[in-house]
Amino acid sequence: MNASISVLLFGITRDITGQSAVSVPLSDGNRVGDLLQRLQQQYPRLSDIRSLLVAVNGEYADSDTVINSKDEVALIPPVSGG
Amino acid sequence: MNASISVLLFGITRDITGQSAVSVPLSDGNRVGDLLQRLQQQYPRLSDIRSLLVAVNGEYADSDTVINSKDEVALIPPVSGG
Amino acid sequence: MIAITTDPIDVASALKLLQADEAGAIDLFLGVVRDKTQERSVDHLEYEAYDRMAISEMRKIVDEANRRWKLLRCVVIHRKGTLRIGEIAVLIGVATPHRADAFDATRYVIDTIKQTVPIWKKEIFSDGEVWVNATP
Amino acid sequence: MIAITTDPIDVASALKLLQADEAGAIDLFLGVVRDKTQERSVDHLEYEAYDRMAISEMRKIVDEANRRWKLLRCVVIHRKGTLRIGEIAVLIGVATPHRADAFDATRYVIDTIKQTVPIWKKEIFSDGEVWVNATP
Repeated sequence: MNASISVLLFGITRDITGQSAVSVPLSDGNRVGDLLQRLQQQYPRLSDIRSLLVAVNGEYADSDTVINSKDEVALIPPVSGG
Repeated sequence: MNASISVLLFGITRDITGQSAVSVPLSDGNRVGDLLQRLQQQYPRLSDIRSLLVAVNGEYADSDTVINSKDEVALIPPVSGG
Repeated sequence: MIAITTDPIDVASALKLLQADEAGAIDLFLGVVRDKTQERSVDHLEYEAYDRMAISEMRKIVDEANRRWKLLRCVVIHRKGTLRIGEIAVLIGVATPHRADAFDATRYVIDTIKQTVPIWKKEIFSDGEVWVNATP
Repeated sequence: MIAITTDPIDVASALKLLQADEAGAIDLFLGVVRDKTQERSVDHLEYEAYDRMAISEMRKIVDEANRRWKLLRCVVIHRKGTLRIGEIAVLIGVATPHRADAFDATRYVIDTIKQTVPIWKKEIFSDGEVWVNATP
């Protein structure tokens, strides 16, 4: 079964894509690393960012983390709060 | 020539002497160390204090500092501001 | 108390939240929008947050500070939206019995916020704009 | 601004004095009267100062902090007289471009005030009183 997942975008990633969320096709068993690769193919300028992390359900996730279709997924470019 | 000098007292030294200033006989060439000795003879309980410094004209003074009759002299028991 | 807000940060209210009879020391850190970055004149800043995650990451930081220093009170308020020069972007307040703990905890909280909390700022200059830290 | 006052310390006014366009960080330390010392319940405190010398010693401390860290603004206000639990005895405020300097300078100022400035406090308990630090 193929589904797709909506990825929340913030900061420079929102500027690069021109959107605050993008839909990414997702296969069963896809991992954070796969998602990042797919997004970087779709938006090559994401590779200009100093580092790019992924949060799954509001927690920083390893590239090994499996993503399920109900997860809330977000791209986290380098933070600069404070 | 003999004169006397008024010594300002604060904190525990004011409580021990019961006064906010005491007059101490002062000879020409008397030093801070002489003053302290004289005061401790007059008020033995001053020796109970952890440490006793002397300020001359608003500055911490060595025991060698010569006191003149026009100087503003104060006893400085251990500070505890803040 | 941990919050993200679009309203100006009110130091007096934060101070009230920090009061405790056992408190001998309160340290209050304010991160303020300054007029220059690397000699470029800043017009204003735009802050953006992934609110849900920012709150939970700030909660983790405060919990860890509590474990290390046993705080009596801790307030963290981060603002988002448009901020002008002189406005407060972040307030950290810590109350402890003794002062060393208040300083150490406040510093730990602000240092760690800057490393892990998903909040982003864009500096807007007269001739351009940049997401801080985003590119090498 | 350096002051000794018998009035309650007003944090909001101090904060106004700390504002500067180049300021990115403000650290504000408040020393507060707490309800206990070594498990003895404090009723209130009496602070006394050798005003003239206390001001000049605080001035020396602020000058040295300025030499070490290049402060944009610095406010030191010490209260004297009768202070109840929860009241602010001392406020140190420092504004700098970057936060490490604000923390370091604030801590230096309060640590040094406690060592050299001729101000004394007496703790009044329900069953006695003691000049803090005065006797071994």
